[in-house]
Amino acid sequence: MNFLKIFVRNLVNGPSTVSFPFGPAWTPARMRGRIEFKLPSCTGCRACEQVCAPGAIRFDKTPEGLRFMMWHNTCVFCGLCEFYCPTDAIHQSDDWHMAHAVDQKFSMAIRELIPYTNCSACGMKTLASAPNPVGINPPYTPEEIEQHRQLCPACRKKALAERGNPS
Amino acid sequence: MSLKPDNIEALLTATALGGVSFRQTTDAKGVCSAWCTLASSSDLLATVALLKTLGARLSTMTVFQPKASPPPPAPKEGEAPPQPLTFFGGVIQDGKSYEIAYHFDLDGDTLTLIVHVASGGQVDSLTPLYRAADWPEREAMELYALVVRAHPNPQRLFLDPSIDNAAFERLIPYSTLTNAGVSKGFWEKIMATTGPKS
Amino acid sequence: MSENFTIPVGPLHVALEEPMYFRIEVHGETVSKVTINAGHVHRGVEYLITKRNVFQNIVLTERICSLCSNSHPQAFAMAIEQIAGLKIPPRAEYLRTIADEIKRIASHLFNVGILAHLVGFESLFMHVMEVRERMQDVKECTFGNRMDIGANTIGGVRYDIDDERISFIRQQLSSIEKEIDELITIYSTDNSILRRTKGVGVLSQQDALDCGVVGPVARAAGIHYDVRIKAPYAAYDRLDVAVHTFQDGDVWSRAMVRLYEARTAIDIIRQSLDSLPAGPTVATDERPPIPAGEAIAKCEAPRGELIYYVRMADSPKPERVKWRVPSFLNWDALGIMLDRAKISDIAIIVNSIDPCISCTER
Amino acid sequence: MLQSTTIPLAVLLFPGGVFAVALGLMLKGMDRRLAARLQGRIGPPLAQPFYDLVKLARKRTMVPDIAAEPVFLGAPLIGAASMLLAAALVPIAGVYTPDPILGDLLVLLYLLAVPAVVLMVAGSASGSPFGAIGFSREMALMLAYEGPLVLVVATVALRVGSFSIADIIAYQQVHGAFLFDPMMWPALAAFLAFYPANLGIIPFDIPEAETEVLEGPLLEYSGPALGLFKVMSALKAVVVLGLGIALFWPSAPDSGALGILAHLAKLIVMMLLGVTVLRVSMGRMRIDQAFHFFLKWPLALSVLSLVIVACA
Amino acid sequence: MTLLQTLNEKAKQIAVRSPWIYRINAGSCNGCDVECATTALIPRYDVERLGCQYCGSPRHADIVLITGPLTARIKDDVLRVFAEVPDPKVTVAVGVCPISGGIFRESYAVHAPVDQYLPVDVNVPGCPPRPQAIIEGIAQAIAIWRERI
Repeated sequence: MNFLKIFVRNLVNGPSTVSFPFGPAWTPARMRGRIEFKLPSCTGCRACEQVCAPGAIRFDKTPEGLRFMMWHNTCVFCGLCEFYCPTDAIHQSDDWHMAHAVDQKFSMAIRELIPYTNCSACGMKTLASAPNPVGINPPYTPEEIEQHRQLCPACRKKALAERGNPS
Repeated sequence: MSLKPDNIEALLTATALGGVSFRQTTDAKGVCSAWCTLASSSDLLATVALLKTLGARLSTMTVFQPKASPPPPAPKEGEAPPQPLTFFGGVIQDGKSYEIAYHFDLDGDTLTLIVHVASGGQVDSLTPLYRAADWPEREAMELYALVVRAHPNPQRLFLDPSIDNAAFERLIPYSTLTNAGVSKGFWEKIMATTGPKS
Repeated sequence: MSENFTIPVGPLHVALEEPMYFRIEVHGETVSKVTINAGHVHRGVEYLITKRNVFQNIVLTERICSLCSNSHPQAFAMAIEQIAGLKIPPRAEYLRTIADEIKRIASHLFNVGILAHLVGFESLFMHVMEVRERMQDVKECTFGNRMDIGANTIGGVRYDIDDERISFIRQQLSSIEKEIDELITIYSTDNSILRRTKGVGVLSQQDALDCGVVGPVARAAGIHYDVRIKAPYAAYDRLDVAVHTFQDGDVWSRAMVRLYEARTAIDIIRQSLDSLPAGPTVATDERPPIPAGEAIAKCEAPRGELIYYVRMADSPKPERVKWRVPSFLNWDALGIMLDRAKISDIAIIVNSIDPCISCTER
Repeated sequence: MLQSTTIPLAVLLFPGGVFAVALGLMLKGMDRRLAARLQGRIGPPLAQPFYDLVKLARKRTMVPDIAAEPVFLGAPLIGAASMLLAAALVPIAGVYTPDPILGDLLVLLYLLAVPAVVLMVAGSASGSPFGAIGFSREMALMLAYEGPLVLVVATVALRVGSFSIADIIAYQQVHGAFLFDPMMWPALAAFLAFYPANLGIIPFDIPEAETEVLEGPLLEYSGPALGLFKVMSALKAVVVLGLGIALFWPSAPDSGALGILAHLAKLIVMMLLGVTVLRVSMGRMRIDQAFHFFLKWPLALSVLSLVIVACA
Repeated sequence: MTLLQTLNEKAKQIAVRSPWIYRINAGSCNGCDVECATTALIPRYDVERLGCQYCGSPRHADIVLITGPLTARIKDDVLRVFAEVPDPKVTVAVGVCPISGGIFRESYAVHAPVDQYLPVDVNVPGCPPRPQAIIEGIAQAIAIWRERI
């Protein structure tokens, strides 16, 4: 009758039921929840698209620029996109409140556009994406990122060479 | 460290009369993996019987169709046309032949016994020797057009009746996904929906 | 009382966590014939895996089954690392061990809890699940998900633990340690459990060897085989791992093996935390190139030996990946265990092999 | 004493009818609540069985294609009606004595067998193999527990010298409750083993075991028909526990309101200690184990008690 | 008439406090199923205090939880069992597999999404969703159910 001990313990300690859904729910800081996308940091390298197993991330070239789309309803919350993103442009938040009525099914998505711009140095049409900081030391300052955003890949390379890159 | 017993290569060579190609590797933690390719698939039963006396446990079997070898350069005039590349044992690498690998466990170490069978060929069933071969062989038969000779219960294992036999032979060589249309439909609907950005 | 019936068990049966289908012919209350129909959870993962690159496949293999969701990507990553010649850093080896054992505790407790549920002992079931819930908290706090923990990546692990988290894990471990000790006493003395599990669903050692069963099912039948000892991986070669065997091969022995293993897992996690080396957690930050080659990797999933065979051609997508899950062999052995069982014991016997149908049918 | 004109009142309003249904649902609610507390949960509100009933009344009753429809739908009606009648046969000491026209202890015993029979009929009428297994289990279990029950009642009747419930109560009012009489303890013990089986609670809920035969006979029922079974089972708790009180523990104050309160208090104590704690602290037996258990203990105890009383 | 309406309204309010749950596994990896079981049966979440009860039979159910990507082999069984759930009922798709097929969508053996065969009312994305998210989904389902009962 070991079990009676447990009953007594349960009666003495009271129910262990949490107050949710009538009260707030505890969420751990590392909870892998809804994906968030930070357009200004995206370099358009498409690493996230390549590692996304369920095909929840999609890049399309459109006349206006590079379109980023992400559908929450097929995302498996694995976090590989965040793991392999070189600029932390894609990030997994701790938001898990995602239950929705079925008519919202297709609006559960992220749609962003990295627009085309004309290179501020040579005037060529180019994507206004963030520069890829991998292996660059010291890292780009926010001002430099804004500057590079307006450059085409060739002019970026030139600017980087002028900046000096010890690594 | 090496596979136990130490003379396993000699034993295998003595049993498989058609010839064997044997190699083994040991990882940093001392776990051994051995690969033994049989030249002739008719040596299979005798070899497996030998392994059984050594206390091997059949872990599973893998069937697949290795890719075809790249086409050889066109022969120069006067030369004989080049022989097509073959696997050890003479089966041609045409992308349709089967490579069948039987993975045995020898007290923690792994011995993989490989046979090659030409497209449309047959292979002996190991089920009479190892009960554990039953399901893998049935699975092999439904996923490939391979015939396992003398299998005691050659029925479907997992596939739904609505799916045709030899599913992998039909599906794997192509790069597209069978249900890719569903994904396409989804993205069209997502693009058509202008919901709140979230 | 002595009529003959044919009863369908499943595919959607409340006692079964997953869809499987048995056709059982019974004589009165006794089973006379069992026909196992498989394939309800066949999702064609072996096909999908050849259509995706190795990085996507880390996630795909994790979704083969959520109860062994750490073992699949771990074995897959080990095979890929062998092909690519990547050596994972020592810290990653220990972190892999920790993730593995945390999953093992949760999985074993779940199975043992379901056993109590099946014998109608709801209070015990709830108690076991409450204990398990503390392990779920560890998973959610450490990895960010309660089932698919996503600990592994090619070349190492994706998570790291700092001192604060280590002390949290230690604290949870000591709290469930007491509870598991108590559970071991309950399961070995409580009449409700004993009368339904002792001598039920027996698989003799000879049958176990013939069927090639693995994991707790084999160990409950007296077969001393554990991949962590026989073919060490991760950090198991540097840790003290106790293997528990029983001789009876019945449902009760299997439950006890699982409880003792959960207890041992606590020790293993503690040892790993004690000797956790500093250093990086992945061999390379970039996505490493994977050359052509083939490899076999084995690890001890909660249900037993899991073996992966990976063959890469010159492409980021594998040419062929084949894996054999522990339930695959154990499931076949059910035919022997269910022979002349009582109807009431069917669910209990099926549960005793901890059947992972989604693993088996892929 | 009550007049025969009050018989419809007794069946439909008090102590049967509305009163008994409400009482049964309340007891079930308390049972669920205490079980939850013992398991460390908050548990449902006390009125939950009542909510469930209202919900079931608003759902559709589906009749399986292969079921025999009149039998399938008739079974729950008969079951609930029989228990309604039985509830009017259970005395409340000092407050209510059933009219002999309605029946005596033997009629009550017959009525108590009706729910089990109804479940068997329902199980076989539903055409599901699980219903059929539930049928055979229900039958085996009934065979096992009816014998001890009859012997226990016979023991009490022999001691009192009458099968009339009124006499049994009157005897105990004078000589003291059998609960405190060591000579009657074997009979009491046999009764304590009987009622969990009759109420179908763990460890004897074998015919309806959810994880084995998916609730057996009730598997195919839905909506109002299922609701009737719930009513039947709630009433049965009132009847069986009430019978136990009448047989062993009828002592009560002689005035109306206090008598009812005492009866309620006893029912609640029996429900919580005898049903709730029992069902949450153990697992289910197998049918063969239960069968052997009944042949071994309750039967032996009830025979023993009969012998003791006969010799005394 | 007004009295009847009031009574009806009252009965509706009472009925909605007794949503019974039935889980259909349509070929899931069992992650969502384990989480459903956790949600439904363990003291920490205790959905019984919401009046929920886990049923063994589809005929007793009001809210159906579907998990898994609907494999070819299970499709007919799922549809049959779903039809056995008496009206009015509400369906909740738990996890991304029934909603979109998730990671298995493009396989030859999978018929996802589930909503092309059954009317789904609430989606709970997650892989698997945590128990709190499932409770949230059940709460939304109860709100829909209130309109139907």
